Amino acid sequence: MSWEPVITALEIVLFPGFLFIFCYALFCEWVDRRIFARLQNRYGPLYTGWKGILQPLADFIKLLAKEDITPGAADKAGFTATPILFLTIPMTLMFLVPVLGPRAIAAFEGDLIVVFFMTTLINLVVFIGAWSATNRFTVVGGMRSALQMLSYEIPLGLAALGPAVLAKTLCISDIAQWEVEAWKSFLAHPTPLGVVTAVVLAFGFALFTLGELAELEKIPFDIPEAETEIVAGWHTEYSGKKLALIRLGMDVELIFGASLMTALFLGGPSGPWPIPPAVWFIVKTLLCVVLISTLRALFARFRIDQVVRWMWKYYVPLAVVYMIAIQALAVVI
Amino acid sequence: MAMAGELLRHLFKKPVTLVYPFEKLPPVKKLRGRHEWDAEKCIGCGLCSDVCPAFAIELIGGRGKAFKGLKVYLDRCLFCAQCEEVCPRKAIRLTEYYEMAAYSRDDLVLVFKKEEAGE
Amino acid sequence: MSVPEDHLKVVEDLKKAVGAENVLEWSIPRERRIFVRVKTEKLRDSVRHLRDVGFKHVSTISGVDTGDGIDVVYHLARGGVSLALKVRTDYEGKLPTISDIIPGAVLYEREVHDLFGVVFENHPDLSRLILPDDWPEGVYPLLKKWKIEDLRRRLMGSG
Amino acid sequence: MGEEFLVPIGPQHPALKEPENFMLTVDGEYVVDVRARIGYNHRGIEKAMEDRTYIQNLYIVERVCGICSDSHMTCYVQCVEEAMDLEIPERAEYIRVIVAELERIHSHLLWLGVAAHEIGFDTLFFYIWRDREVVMDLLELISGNRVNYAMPTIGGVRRDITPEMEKELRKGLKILYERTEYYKQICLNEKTILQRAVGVGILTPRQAVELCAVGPTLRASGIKSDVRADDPYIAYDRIPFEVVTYDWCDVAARVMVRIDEVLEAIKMIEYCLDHMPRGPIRVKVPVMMKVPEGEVVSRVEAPRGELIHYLVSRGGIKPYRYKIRSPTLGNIPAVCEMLKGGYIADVPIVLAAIDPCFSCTDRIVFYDVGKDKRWVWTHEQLRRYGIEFYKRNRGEVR
Repeated sequence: MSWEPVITALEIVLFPGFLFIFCYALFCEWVDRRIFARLQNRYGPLYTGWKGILQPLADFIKLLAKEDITPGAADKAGFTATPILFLTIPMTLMFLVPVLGPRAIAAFEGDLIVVFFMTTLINLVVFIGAWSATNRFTVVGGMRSALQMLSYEIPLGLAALGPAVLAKTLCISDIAQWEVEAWKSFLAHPTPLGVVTAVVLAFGFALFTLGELAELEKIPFDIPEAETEIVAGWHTEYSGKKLALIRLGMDVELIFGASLMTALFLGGPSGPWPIPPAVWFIVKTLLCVVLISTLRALFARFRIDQVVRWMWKYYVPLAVVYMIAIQALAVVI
Repeated sequence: MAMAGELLRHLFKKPVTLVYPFEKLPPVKKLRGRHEWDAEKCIGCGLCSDVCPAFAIELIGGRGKAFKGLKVYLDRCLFCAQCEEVCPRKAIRLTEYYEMAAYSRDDLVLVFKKEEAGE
Repeated sequence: MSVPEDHLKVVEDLKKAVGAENVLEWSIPRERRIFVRVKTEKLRDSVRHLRDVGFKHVSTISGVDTGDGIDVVYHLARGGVSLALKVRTDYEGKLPTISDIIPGAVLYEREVHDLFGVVFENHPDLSRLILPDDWPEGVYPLLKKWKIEDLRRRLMGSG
Repeated sequence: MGEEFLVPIGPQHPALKEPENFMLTVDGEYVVDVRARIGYNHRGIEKAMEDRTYIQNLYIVERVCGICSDSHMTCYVQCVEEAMDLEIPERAEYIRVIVAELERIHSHLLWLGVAAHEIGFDTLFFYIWRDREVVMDLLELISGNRVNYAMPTIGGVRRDITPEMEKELRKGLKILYERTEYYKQICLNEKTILQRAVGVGILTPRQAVELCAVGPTLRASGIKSDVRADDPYIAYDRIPFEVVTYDWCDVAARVMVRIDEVLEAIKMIEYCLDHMPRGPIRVKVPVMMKVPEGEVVSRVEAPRGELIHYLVSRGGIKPYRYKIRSPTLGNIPAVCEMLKGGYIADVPIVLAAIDPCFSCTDRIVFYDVGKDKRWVWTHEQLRRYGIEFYKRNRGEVR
């Protein structure tokens, strides 16, 4: 009998599968809240567990126990499906990024395209959920979410395609792998071309981070759920278990965003030998989470029209310039 | 980005927030907190009850001879200290004790009783 | 205390504008304070005249239940000078609106309507401003005839 | 879309710290029309005041508003003192100015933090509120309370400023001055703030005058109007200060007016400390005092603008009629005008820019006067009432 299927099953369920994603998402929420609080000269979660580390879990459990209200005028199917899809989509995507070793559990050629497709789907789900709740605030929030997606989706895709073009593959695991190889050869024989490539990729990383901020609806792009304007935006009407799923979904999206940044630009879970790849993965993604929470402490919120205008005026052209540079590099290499 | 420097400087500083039930600031002098009453000094004139804007002070028994003590409803009290100000004998006084949270309004009634002589 | 010249002039000008017989009483208790009572019919004329001489700012409109009617007091201001223009109306009486002369008076008129029941004619929107929507009709809480106990009984029922 | 789409802002809404309702008619992201509805916080203070003595009213009037409590109290004692023809000691006047200006600093900093929060800049919000604690501590030190200071009383002030307090005050003011200067720089340099504030919520000077706007809202439209300068009360005629005006007419101007006013207030307090006369701080008045017949109008420049109180006395120990008009009510017509034609996203910051304080604005309904009865609704009763209410109104309430 082969142990292969058993190990795969364990990987899917325990590590780096569902259990790990669940725990790590909550952990990252805690890190995010702590860092955000410290930047603002306050404590953040403090009492639940060691320095409040269990606070996100406690919030999750508390929400599960709360009354779950579906508005009378809401479209039941859409309203119920949204939180489930909102959590499961990023969770599925987590299987496409390498965590435990050089290859992800479900890696295949072209999974980068699937990732784009699915992240767009998340926005669609948000829009449907917002629309089916029929609340004025959710409708406005849903529309804002869709509008915002139109402005950041293309440059975000371009930024992610950069390393893919250089690595000549559309598999996330392979891109990460290529990056590691490239770094190794660069360190062995430094060339001017290598420096240029690194600079261009660093620029791509900046573009991608900006896009991720918008994707994750973090300040300054938290427009679809701008608290002071439209209450909680598209998830205003959600409560109880559904809200718990949505919040968990957001956390999973956060770590998915961070691990995508890691895989595409930071070489995935690889690192110098004595430390296992899983640890490297955690270190790198945590760095990305810290980066995101620092950035969101630095800005005021944009207005939706400003975002659309600003994105098309600066962000898209920058992404195009970046893509041209990448193409040139690809030809030279 | 204008605040970047300020933020990073504070990242490794101790937060200013106090972890309240465990850390406390000392109350300032002459804070207006819970009442205190001196049975010896009180003459039962009832002025404190008259000036109270929230009707939070009740006389037990009545004025003068019939006076048995005071009832102070902390849930209604505004902590303006007008009672302390008008008291001719300085018998009622606001202390610096400020932690008065309670689960029920009934726990927020202070009863000051004059002890009968000889008891 | 001597009365400043320009304060006297304000009153004199008002007398000229609306007719001396229509200015029922006036007083200048101290610097920067003027109290004038005019006839109800001359309210709009007086306000228009005062606005033209610089009293463009309505500080507020107060009602006072005098026991035999309602005094409506328009507090107008020109810089530091505060002028109280008083008119008399009956209970549930009517007054012309001044919100077309000074648009800032809209909410104050609604407030007086809510609390005293004075109807301002031609006011754009006299709906409830301060009292709740289910407040009983005809109960104007700031009238002296409504004691607090009565109001409570009326609103909370017997319990 | 063309259809009317109503978005309620309030009575419960995260942008409003107090319950009020603004019904917006929107077209896409644009606001077409606004209707305001206030009164959710009506407590019956004017009615209650007719039932209480002048000394009791002192503390009732202070509770009109938590933030500008001292302004209301100053206005009230002025009213009563003028009616009684009472002269107060000069030192008391200076102390009243100091407390009033400290309150202005605290109110403006609080507002600045809230404004930062409204545009989603929580970091700035936390930093400003942290530094606002300095002024709160100073007020607590002087008066013995953080919020309702109860400093002015009929005939003077209740507590003196001792030399130790003066030392603390100077120290605190120095910190505040530096920090406020820093925030001024932030507000002038941070792009994301400017984008949300410049050109937003325009109120032309003409509109501002017509709609009777007051305070910083009016001054941000370039109109020099300040009760402290125009109609000087307490010691303001002896203290040099500048009336801050900006003529940008937008939210950014309202921010700058308030920041500059904080700086101005700090200078004024320092001037007061330098020039404070010695002497008594109050004259004694009887507890059950009688006020002669008459009527008095008293005006004060509260942090939010002109505050006007009107007292009608018919002799006796209780006022016959007492009218309070707080600055926010004066600014509501103006804010409705500002909102029209703007974006939904700008509603919170524009609303916040007048520094609304609705509990000042609403004042009247059922205050418990009965000495014997205490109205307590248990949680159970409240729940039952809620259920019954919804049963009765099913169909109407969604």
